[in-house]
Amino acid sequence: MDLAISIDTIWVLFGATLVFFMQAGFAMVETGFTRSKNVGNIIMKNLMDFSIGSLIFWAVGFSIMYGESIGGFIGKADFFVRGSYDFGIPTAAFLIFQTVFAATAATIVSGAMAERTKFITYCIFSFVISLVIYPIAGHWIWGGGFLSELGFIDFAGSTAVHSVGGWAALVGAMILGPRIGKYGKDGKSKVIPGHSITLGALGVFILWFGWFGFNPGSQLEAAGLENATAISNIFVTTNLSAAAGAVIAMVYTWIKYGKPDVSMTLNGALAGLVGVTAGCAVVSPTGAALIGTITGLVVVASIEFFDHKLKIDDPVGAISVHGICGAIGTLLVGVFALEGGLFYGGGFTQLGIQAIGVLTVAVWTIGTSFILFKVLDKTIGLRVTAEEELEGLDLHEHGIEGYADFQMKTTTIVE
Amino acid sequence: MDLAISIDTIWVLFGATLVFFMQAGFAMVETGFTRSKNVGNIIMKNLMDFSIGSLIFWAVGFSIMYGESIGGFIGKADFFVRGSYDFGIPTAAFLIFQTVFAATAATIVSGAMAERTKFITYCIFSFVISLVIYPIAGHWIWGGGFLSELGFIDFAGSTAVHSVGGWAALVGAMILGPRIGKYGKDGKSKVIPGHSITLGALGVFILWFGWFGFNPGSQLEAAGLENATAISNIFVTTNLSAAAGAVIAMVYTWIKYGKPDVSMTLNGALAGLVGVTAGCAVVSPTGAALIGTITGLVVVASIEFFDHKLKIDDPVGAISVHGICGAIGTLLVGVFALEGGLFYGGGFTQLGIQAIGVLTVAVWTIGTSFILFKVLDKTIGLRVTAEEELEGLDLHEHGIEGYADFQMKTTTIVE
Amino acid sequence: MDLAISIDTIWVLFGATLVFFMQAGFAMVETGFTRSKNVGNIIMKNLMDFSIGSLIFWAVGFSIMYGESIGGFIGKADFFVRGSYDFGIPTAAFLIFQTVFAATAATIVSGAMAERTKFITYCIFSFVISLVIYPIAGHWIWGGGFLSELGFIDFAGSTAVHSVGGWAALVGAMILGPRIGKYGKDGKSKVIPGHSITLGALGVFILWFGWFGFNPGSQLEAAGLENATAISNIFVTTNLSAAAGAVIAMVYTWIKYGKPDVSMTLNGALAGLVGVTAGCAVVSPTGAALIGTITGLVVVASIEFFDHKLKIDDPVGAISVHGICGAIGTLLVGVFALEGGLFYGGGFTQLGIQAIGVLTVAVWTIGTSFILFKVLDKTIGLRVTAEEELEGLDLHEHGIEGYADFQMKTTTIVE
Amino acid sequence: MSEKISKIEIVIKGSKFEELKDALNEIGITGMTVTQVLGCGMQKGKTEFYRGTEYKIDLLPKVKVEVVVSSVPVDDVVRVAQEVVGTEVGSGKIFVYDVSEVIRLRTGERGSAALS
Amino acid sequence: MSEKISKIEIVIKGSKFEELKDALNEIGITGMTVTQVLGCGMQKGKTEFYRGTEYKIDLLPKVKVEVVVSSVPVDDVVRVAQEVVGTEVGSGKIFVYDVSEVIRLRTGERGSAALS
Amino acid sequence: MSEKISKIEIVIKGSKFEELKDALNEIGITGMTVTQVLGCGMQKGKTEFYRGTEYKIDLLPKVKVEVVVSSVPVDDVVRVAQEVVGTEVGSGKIFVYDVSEVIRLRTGERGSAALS
Ligand SMILES: Nc1ncnc2c1ncn2[C@@H]1O[C@H](COP(=O)(O)OP(=O)(O)O)[C@@H](O)[C@H]1O
Ligand SMILES: Nc1ncnc2c1ncn2[C@@H]1O[C@H](COP(=O)(O)OP(=O)(O)O)[C@@H](O)[C@H]1O
Ligand SMILES: Nc1ncnc2c1ncn2[C@@H]1O[C@H](COP(=O)(O)OP(=O)(O)O)[C@@H](O)[C@H]1O
Repeated sequence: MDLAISIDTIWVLFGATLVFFMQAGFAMVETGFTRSKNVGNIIMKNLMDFSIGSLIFWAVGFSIMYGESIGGFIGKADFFVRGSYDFGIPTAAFLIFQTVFAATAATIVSGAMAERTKFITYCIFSFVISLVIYPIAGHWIWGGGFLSELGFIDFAGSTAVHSVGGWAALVGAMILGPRIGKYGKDGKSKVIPGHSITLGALGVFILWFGWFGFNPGSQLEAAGLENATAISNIFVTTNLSAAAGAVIAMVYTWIKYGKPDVSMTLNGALAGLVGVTAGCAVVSPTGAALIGTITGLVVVASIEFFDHKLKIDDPVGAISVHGICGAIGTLLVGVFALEGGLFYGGGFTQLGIQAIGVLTVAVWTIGTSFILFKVLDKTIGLRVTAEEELEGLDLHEHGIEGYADFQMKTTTIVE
Repeated sequence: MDLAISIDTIWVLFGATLVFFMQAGFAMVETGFTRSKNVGNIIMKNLMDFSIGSLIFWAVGFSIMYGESIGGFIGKADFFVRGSYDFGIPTAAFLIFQTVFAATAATIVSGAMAERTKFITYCIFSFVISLVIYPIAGHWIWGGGFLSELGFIDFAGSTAVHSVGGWAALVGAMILGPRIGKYGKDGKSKVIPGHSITLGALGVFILWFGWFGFNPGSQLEAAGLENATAISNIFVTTNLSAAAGAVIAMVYTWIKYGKPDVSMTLNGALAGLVGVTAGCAVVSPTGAALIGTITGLVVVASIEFFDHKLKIDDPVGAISVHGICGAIGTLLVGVFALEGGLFYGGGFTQLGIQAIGVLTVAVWTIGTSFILFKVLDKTIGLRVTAEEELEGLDLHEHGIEGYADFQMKTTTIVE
Repeated sequence: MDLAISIDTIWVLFGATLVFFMQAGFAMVETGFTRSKNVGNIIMKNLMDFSIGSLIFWAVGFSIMYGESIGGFIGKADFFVRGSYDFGIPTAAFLIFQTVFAATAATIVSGAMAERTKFITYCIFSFVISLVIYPIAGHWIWGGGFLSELGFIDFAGSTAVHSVGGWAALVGAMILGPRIGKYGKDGKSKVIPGHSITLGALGVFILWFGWFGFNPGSQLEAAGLENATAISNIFVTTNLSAAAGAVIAMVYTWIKYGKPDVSMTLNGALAGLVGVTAGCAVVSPTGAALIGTITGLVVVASIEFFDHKLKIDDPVGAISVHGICGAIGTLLVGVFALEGGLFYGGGFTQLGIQAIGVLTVAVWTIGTSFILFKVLDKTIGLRVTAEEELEGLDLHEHGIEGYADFQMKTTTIVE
Repeated sequence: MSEKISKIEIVIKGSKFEELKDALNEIGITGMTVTQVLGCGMQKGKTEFYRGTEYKIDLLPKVKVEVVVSSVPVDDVVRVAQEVVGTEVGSGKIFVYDVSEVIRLRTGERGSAALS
Repeated sequence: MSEKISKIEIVIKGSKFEELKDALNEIGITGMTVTQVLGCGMQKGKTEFYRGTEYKIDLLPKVKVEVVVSSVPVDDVVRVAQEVVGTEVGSGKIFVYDVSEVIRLRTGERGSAALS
Repeated sequence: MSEKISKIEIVIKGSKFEELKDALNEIGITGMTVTQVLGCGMQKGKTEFYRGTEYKIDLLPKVKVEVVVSSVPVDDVVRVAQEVVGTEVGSGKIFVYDVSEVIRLRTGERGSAALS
């Protein structure tokens, strides 16, 4: 009996299960850090990201990503995964693992576009990202495309998943414009506090939990001492980077604003997780802690930059956490990789390759989502009306109240 | 060293752990979709379903289900599982897996009976369902009883677990009568909105997550290529059915009511999960997606039917999600089973067997719960007083407020 | 290929993942059962317990616990775990498993000290407990120290983890003093209700779920029939004890106060879990159910005793659940252990050894935390000002509101 | 402003609110402002236990309905409210105040014109 | 107490509150008490579906701003409020009441002195 | 209705409420209606940071206690309230209004009889 394949399969399915649960984490983070009048809408977007994504990735996306490479650019279409593949584990196991990853990329976007995007438009966007945008970039990196040929290292997807989500989020949030009331007449950024710190925090814990499937699961094997050691190391690097990200974000906000900021600290943990995702299998624990430290600092600065300087309204910090820290983390592989990293005497070669990968994917994602969002904007419209936004998307898009029994405050934008 | 048994055991324990967590999912769904004045009571019912259920299923229920069959109807009692069994895995692993399943059946009921049932009476009911109602039906299907002899296919329990819970829920909700204010003087159904869409949605994500233990875990083995392939396939079928259920429920409510309904869409995902549970191991991904589509439609129609036509008040839709979709899903095995299914040239034989199974279990469960609830109603009483119901079960049954710091609205029934 | 090590590693990593998630459970329990004005602060404490703990335990704590024993008292320091160890599984797997355990001990404390402790001071405390207090006691019990030499049985850490957390919580809560308003002018205890029963209950379900990693994971092996049987048995004992704890706490409060108390019943489940942790691998299912019954009763009595008699204000019952029930559970190993237990003809020897272990660890933890808290109190101060406490730590320590959209009640202390 | 304008403040149990609203509608009152309040009065609170500690709930959730009226006689409002709320202790109270001016913001109408 | 003291009660949509507060500040009003309320009036509610059942939302969330003034003429308040709220149905109303006494608790000051 | 009936509106910090309630009980006031409000006045708000952006909290949570009294002199209420609340800025205010009628719904009693 072939037990090695069983061990590998169990491992990948364990990973897939945890990564699936990240959907709950995203849903809680995104609702917790936005206003109560839009929670139902955000839930629906997350649910549809995953549901539509699961169906379309199975129907088409998967083969575009992992089908036989056409010129290193795109996989050959094989609708409904009917062909035969050899991924070392049963194709179905590989498919489900890839499905939950694809859905993660899509879900990232909803956070940055929260509280003002038309639901139907969002569903279409979500459909397209799972259909082509994500799978094609994924093909380059993991599907045998030109970036993998080049030696680009993105072990579990700082770029393939998080940056893709983050760049699409950037384009979406930019084209949408800020929420009403987010910037004063003088252009000064105002605070629109999230409605539940507890749910937001629960979401972060769930995401961290899910990351123990995301990163170690990406090893795709667990049989044999080497794999056992690898997945164990990935647990340690993943965890240390997250911990360092949280601690440094706390310290930094404490110094800068006088008090340790709760939601930034939570973002710091996520930044560490996103950052270490590319290199979790090739860096040392110390390298991981440094990656977490760097991304934990970057995320705070980046959130401020987008908010105060670029005036791009990203309610949950998705652009910074996933886009920026995903890119930084991928670059840092070129610095901290035990083999080939700048700090370990590997010179600039790997770093250069990493930069190429980060760039190409950024250009691709920004370009395609720009076109997509612009077309959607001009045709069915991207944004709800001012009245709908003010009264809440739950009421207007879905006819419900998220918290029917609670007396809500109707004014939550603060000077 | 026998590693195959380790792999199988790990797999089953992994499944059991996830299925246990479904209790949290049920608790969140049931509290989220009901009113804030009853959350403590619902929590207690869920906790007791699992706690009393765990003890009594160990003490008695397990052996009634899996003990040596007495005429195909009931297992021989073996108190506290002291006998020796051979399930391929350690008996304790099998016991815990079966325990969490048994508790699931019980928990389903509390949703339909929420907000008006006397706590003591509910505890007694919960005790009896785990003691005999569930184990005996379970014996027929999985314990070597007459339905398994017949070739009835209910792989992970659309009927054995969900329909049993759903039918008992039906009887309970019917005998209890609707919540005060649910139907106007003219008999028209009114809306009693749930108090937290976020917690309700979190519950659904937790349940979906748990289902990756429920269905693939039911394979009970993971060692060897065949098992590895089987559990992988089950992941895919389970996920596709849920995704299809959510999407179709959304589309359907969108068309019918003009807006995509959040809680119905969440129910659609659950309907897909319940529906595919019976056949997840024997249908193709396409079959699974179709099962999800069908149950996703059925669940919406069924919820309306029970609410508007039969005027049976089921606050969370448990009867439709678990009872009706469990039955439909079981029947659809006769249609979509790759071997023996109607659509795959198998004729009507399997479908007939499936119908017999669905029916027998329905009759058994409805009959026994009817007697049980009626006896309880006539003796200690099934329902709290009107005053208790109006002021909330939390205050009257448990002396607490669920949300002591929040200013609640005291009027949430809407015309 | 060495598959046994893969199986063991997967098992330990599965355990570590679940135990990590207990952080979310603690966060929900501790916020749910305290007031809404302090939720951000509690979240931060939990996050920092884990983040600071992860870093410092890796940097120093781990080697103090598992380094070569110096006189049975302390391990030899090996900063950043650079040495080579043989734990049967990859060192990284062992490290992450131990890390999540260490963080659990720290997190327990925050509950008892909630709603009034200065954040900076708490961070320092958390740092020190993960640096030395926990690792040294851990060394005695699990790291080859004198208690393990003696034959002290604490399989998964009723004493090593829970009591250590509980005793430190006791000292902290005592030195801090009660929350303003907790005791009337006549010294009578007043009620300060928790702000969310649903989140509190969700937390308990998450902890129970996590315990299926905590206890069975502590086997550290799963390969081979013997290990497979052992981990299966531990699932059953763990679950039965929790179930019995919940049921008995419910019955007891029902009889004593006239109504079944929700939060006490939830505490009862936790008491059962803590209690069985020491002996889960060496007692029978019946023994486990009895341990749950005993600790379920003890926890209620103990909470009352600390609250009414000692007037030590422990908002979530951490001292009783973890300290007292951890100790009782450890002692009960001497009674219920199938080999060596008093009830199984083993005489008083094991019970005596258990008592020595419980006592030494209590003295050590109480002593060191007393010194630590006193020093912190005299230097930077342990407690926030009265104004900060009244207006809430979220506002004063972090500048935020936990629930910005909700209209809160400003008076929740009830006579 | 010739006619007298009054504010009628009705404090009742939340569970009676729907019925009261319907009854008010029937006598021609369509404008109202509703506030969630906590009240104590003759109605006794309850003694409960939370985690083993006794406590008294004496502030009970109530709904305060404010109706500003001119043409509708105050006594009509009192009558329909009485019909709705029942006769147990804690059923509620009505307080009546004089209003010196009413303005509808969007039109600037004043007095009873602002109410119709 | 020589000068007349009035309470001005402004019921508006929550989304207009920030602007109103700023406008009131500009005419010298810094003290106010704000309550979350539900209101119905001329503004029509909506008909929605929840789980397939039709329902009407007729109580809409509003904010009630209470300002007690003496020196500031009531008409100024009315004016700035009108400027802020716009002219759709449901924009809101102002109710004015006489206040017979004001006391600042920490000083014991009474009348308009208690307001400044 | 011969005797004058007044409504006394007390706006204070939530943390003082329990004490105020006890003090009012001691002077014979057992009926009251309590509302959660937000207030601003002399008391300065705070400037905080949320996710790196500065903001001012100027609406602070307060409790509004409404007591309708006839026999109890208003000044007694003012006195006990003053004793309870302390003397920092933001301690709170009392507003007094005339009440033109009180009705206890369950009995139909009017005037001060409805209050006792
Ligand atoms: N003197 C009062 N001042 C203000 N509100 C009062 C007063 N007395 C009663 N209320 C309000 O009216 C509600 C009902 O009063 P209560 O005396 O309990 O019932 P009843 O009037 O039916 O005897 C109280 O909960 C409180 O909100
Ligand atoms: N007669 C009334 N008594 C008390 N409050 C009222 C009355 N009429 C209106 N209101 C309050 O004023 C709000 C706005 O009133 P509405 O009639 O909808 O708008 P408008 O005055 O612009 O026509 C309502 O939601 C309600 O809170
Ligand atoms: N002019 C006013 N109109 C209405 N409410 C007021 C007014 N001034 C103060 N308040 C209320 O009284 C509370 C306390 O007032 P504040 O001026 O801060 O304190 P103090 O009266 O002690 O100086 C405020 O928060 C507000 O709710």
